[in-house]
Amino acid sequence: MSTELLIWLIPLPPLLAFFLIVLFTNRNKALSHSIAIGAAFLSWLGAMIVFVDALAKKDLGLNPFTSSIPWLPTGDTWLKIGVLIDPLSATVLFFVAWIVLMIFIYSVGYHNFGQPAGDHDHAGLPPHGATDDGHTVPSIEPMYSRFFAFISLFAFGMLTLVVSDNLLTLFVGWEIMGLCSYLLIGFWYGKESARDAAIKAFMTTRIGDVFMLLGIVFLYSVTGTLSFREIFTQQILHTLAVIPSGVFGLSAAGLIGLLLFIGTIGKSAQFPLHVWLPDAMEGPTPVSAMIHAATMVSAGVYAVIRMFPLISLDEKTMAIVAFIGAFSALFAATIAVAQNDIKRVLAYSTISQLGFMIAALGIHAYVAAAFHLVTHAFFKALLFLGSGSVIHGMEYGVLHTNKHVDPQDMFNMGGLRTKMPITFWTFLIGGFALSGFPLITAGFWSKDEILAEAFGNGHVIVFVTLAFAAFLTAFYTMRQITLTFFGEARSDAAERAQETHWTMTTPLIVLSVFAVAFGWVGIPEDFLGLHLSPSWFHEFVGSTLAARPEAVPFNWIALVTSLIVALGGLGLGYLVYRNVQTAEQDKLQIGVLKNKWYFDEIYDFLFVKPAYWFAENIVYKFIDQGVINGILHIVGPATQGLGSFVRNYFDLPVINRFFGDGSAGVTWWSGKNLRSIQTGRIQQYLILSLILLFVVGGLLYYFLLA
Amino acid sequence: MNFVSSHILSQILFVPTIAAVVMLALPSRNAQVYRWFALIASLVPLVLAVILWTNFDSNKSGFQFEENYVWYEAIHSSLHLGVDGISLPMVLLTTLLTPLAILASFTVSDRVKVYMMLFLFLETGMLGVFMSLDLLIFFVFWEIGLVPMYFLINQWGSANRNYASLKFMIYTMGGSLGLLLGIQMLGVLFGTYDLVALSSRWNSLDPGSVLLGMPVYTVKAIAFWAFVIAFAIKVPVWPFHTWLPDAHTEAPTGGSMILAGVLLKLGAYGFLRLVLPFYPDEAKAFAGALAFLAVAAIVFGAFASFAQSDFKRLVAYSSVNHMGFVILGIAAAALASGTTDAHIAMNGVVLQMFNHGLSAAGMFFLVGVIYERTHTRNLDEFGGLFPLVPIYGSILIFTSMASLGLPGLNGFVSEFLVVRGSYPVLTIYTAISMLGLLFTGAYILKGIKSVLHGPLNEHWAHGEHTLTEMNAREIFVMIPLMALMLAIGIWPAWILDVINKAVVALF
Amino acid sequence: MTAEQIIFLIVAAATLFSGLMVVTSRNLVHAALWLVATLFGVAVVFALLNAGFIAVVQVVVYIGAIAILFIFAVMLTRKDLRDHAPQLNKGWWSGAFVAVATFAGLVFLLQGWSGFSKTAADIPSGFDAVSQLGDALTSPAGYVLPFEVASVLLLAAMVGAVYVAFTRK
Amino acid sequence: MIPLSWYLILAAALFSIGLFGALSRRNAVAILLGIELMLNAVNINLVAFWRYGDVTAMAGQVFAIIVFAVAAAEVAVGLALVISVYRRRNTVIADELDLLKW
Repeated sequence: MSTELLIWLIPLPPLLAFFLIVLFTNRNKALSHSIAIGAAFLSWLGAMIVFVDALAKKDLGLNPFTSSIPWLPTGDTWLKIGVLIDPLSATVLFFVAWIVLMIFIYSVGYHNFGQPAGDHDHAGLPPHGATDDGHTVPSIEPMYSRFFAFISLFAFGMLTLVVSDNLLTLFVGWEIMGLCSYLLIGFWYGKESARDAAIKAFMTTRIGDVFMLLGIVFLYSVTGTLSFREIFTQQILHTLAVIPSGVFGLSAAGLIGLLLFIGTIGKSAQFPLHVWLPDAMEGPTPVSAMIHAATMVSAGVYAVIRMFPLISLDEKTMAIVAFIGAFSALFAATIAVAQNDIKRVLAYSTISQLGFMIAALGIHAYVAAAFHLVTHAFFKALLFLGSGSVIHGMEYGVLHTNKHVDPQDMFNMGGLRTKMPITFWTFLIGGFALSGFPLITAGFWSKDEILAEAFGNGHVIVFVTLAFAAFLTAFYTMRQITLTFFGEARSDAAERAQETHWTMTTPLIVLSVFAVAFGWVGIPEDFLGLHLSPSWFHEFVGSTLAARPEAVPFNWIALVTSLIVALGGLGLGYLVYRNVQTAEQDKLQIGVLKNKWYFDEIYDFLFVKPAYWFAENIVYKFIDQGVINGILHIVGPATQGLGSFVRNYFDLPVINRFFGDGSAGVTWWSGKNLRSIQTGRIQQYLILSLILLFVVGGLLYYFLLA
Repeated sequence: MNFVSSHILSQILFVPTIAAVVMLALPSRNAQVYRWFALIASLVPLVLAVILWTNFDSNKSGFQFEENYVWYEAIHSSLHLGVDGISLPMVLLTTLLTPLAILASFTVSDRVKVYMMLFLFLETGMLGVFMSLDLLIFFVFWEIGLVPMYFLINQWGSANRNYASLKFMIYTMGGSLGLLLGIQMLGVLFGTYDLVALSSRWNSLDPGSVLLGMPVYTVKAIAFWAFVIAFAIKVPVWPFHTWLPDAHTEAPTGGSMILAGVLLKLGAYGFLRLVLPFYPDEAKAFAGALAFLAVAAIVFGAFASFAQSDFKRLVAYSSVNHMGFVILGIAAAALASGTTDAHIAMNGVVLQMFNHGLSAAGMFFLVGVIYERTHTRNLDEFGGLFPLVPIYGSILIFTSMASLGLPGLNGFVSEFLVVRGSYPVLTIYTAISMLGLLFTGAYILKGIKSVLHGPLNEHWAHGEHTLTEMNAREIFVMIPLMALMLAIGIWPAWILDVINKAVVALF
Repeated sequence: MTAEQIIFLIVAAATLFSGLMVVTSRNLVHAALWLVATLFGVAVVFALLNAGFIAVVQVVVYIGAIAILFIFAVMLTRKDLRDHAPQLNKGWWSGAFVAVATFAGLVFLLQGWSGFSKTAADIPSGFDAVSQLGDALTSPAGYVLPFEVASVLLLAAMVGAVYVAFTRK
Repeated sequence: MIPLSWYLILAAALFSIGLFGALSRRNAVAILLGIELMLNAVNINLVAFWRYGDVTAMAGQVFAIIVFAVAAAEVAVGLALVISVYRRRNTVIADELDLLKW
């Protein structure tokens, strides 16, 4: 099998699994998850083979694996779709395949496979536990099969997006993921909060999507193609760069880039479309991991990286990109320090880390952004799965103690270090990676590279902003770890928490290996002034671009800053939260941070409520019912009025009364009077007719003969 | 077989009528007999249409399977039938949706015989519009379609049916007055009603000459608007759309399916078949106005849909929204005629017509399914029904997503093509229409949320009101629709290729 | 005044008198009998007109058949023939007026006619009125068709009379 | 010789008498009697015109014969009707047989 054909096949097993589960096996839970995991494994296998092939191929950047077929007839030409594996997509495919497989396996344990069905569980609500031997134990998710169907479709969307060689199929995968995130966030649709969060997620990302669609359409109109390789030729890029778009003084490339970037803002939850992501935590934890780490939000950044040659043509757009990224990085980090929900902290941390990548792209740090994308995917998946494991352990405790406490609130945790050792150690690795713990963790290398690029290329404001964001990152990460795992248990549930099933811990271990080791492939060549071998990652991914980016020279200030913010943040976090017992003791529970700078409320006031009002009152009640139907309803009575005028003043008096009733009246009157001579007596008739005969005869005689 | 293949169009056209007449003579008192008879009778045209599709040679330009019978010799009108790449998908759509609507109407128990006969007559009327190549015949079928629909709404509709049916009838009839006048004018001027003959002679008129005492361009402009208003009401284009929510909401389920699925396409088809070929210059001149109305339909349709609390009305307004894209594409094609942009927009238009036929029919049917069980359409009275009716829920989500334009399903392809075609020529309008696309999502999600998600309304979970799952018949109605949605979404070329070749030749 | 004229006047007076009795007598049987007398007078008039065959037919058919038929009919409806009831209806005066007017009108019309007072030519010798009548009635050049029609009429009348008067059991 | 006018006046008088009977008698049978008188008056005329015209033209006599036939038919049907009416309505008074009105 050729590599190209294999690439075509990579996304298909999950799609097949989706249909199989939905149509046939959704009653059989074991079969369903076997199919889903089997499909994920096939995709993983295919992805690994392709990845190895990609590594083996020389000059992959110049001669990527590619294959396309005509899909849509457009006048005299066809719009082609196809697959493309170049160094960038090979790398992304690598981590996506790994994380997807891990998440699939993890989901088996997370949804309590093998446990009895719950006593009072309903489809659409999280399982409440089942009674077993007098104890309450976790119960299996009622919609277990459906969950695997959805995440299979999700995986299909992501894999499609990654292997696409054009913006159209990328957009297809993008939107399919949007649907799946909607379905998965609203997985426990019985909860009001879940269903609202699902709609919020879908609608917010859709705002970005419609802009992105416009961008795609614009690009397609100008260039006549959507294929990356055809767009990224010198000639077309040059054309795009010189055509003015007529908006904000941007070039066509700038406007297209901006429109596409707005799509990314929605998908990657960047400011100002970030509001959906924290609410998306209503979904089951593997979903959070899927959304935040492996797939959707990464897809947003991936799209920008993919379109980098286009976007980077216009400096204005790049400035916007850099600003949005840097601002989101800092802004989300400030919110994250005040959150108590273990998953929400991670959610804001994700926004912040994606902001790092976006900012890196905005300052032309292509490779650094891609590197951080990969490492972040691994350690954030690890953290989410870890937090899921913590929550699961807490839920176990809650069920056993029968005292209901919020299993996601970090102030109910504490001391889980000993209760859940595997989770603890892997979470610690993930957390350190997120904080950029020097040298050993992957996060350090990638984040350091972004900071170095920012500093080295003279983007001081971006550098300072990101450095401060990195400091906050380390701080809230340590706060989270401290509150969760160190100290004493703050609730009975935490006291009784238990390490989770092997299906959940195994993915944690696998991912923690990557969270550490993947950083090593991107160690800069002249780190610390040593002359190491060239950074493999830089060489490999950088070759995607026509002009391979130069690595920034090593810089001590950047390194030191990076070290200070990471270690300082971690240390400070531990020191501050080491003895904190309750939420009241937390000095950072400031209203404005806790309430996310009131963005939900502002948006609600500015957009959501007016939209409802506009739809309901202006469009429907005023325009449709009032004006248009009003006019129609005037036409009706007006016609009726005309009709009744004619009827009352012409028809009735003239036609009816005079002509109609008049002639009828005359006839009736004469009939009434004449009828008296109709006696029925034959002799009278005879007499009458004879008299008439005489009269007529007499007249005839008189006039004719005489 | 020779007769079948040489007269295939007239067979497709008249088999339903013949069946209806035969039905009149059926002596049975058993409603089931009529249901099955009507279903089987309506499957015959479907089979023939599939044969038609397979025998259609998309590489030939012009009309195929032409048949010509003198109808009214004194005024040179003949029953001239033929299909090309634009009408063929419409014929397929009509013949597909009619059996499904009949199957969906199996629960109708009131005067089944008449009901089914009306459906069969309706099918002939609709097919006649798509097939006829003679303006007078076109108009005759155009009006024939109205009558059965009027009775379906008026006799089998829900509470407000009198108002709705009257509005539907008067509005459409009012619009077609201008159409009739325009057709008569053409017929009188050229002594023929034949479409093929007319279009060449009409367009070769010297623009400086004088017709009926007026300059040609004035005559053309008047006739253009007469045609446009008739079709615009049918489509319906904002602000002529307010009959639609009433009619759709009050019609019985099968009627709504046909109304949204096919009848609206008659208007759009009129634009494609008559307005653009006959008035290219006028269409170009007034494309801006048309685009404005289209965008208004898209945006206001979406908003109005979002504002509904009646499920069926919500879906009805979504038709306004979706048909707005059809008009936008037509405006773009008019403005850019002859270019690739126009071809792409036109591809999108025809495909969007087909797609909307599938998804709107599906949505109306699904609304009907739940209405039959709960006897309410008020969104506030549902809630959390997903666990009670998982199959229904999945199908509803699937169909909603197709309607919303999710990539991978049919709606996306056509909307993408329309937007792509319009963007270069109507940039601002297209950009504004994105707002409508956004709110498409909003109202679709509102519908799903109110029906399927959220806290379960216990009323439907227990006792006599217990909601029952879709039965096999109902699922069977949806299967062909969903299969086509998926097929077009994944591999649109099979249908678009046919459309594309016709469009390139025509516009 | 010739004897013929005297005979005519006597016969005419008798005929008219008995005709008056027909329409005025209270008893219908009497009226029927007066009718016989009138018919007989008419037969004599026929004879005076040299129409012997017609006179005989008049006696045989009218007196022998029709008058007797009347007497039967009167007897069958005997119940209402009580003598005390008025035999003329309330509007009899108008009937009388019409009758008189008719007579006056006829006389008025006739006396203005040129042939009113003409006299008869002699019957040519050897003229056989009966054989001439027979020829006329049976020859295709003559009156065979009216004759046959008359016979059909009689048949129809007979069937009709039987049908109408037939009593269903 | 008797002038034609005598016969004609006799016929006219007899006709008028018959007419009076037909118009004024209450009894249906009596009406029929009046009609017979009128028919006889006609016959007198027919025969008189034959005699005073061309005697070789037999039309007068032929028509007299036919009038006999018609009279016979009329009497037969008329009396049958009278009897039939009498059976059903138990009357032969013409004034009471007034069905022939609106």
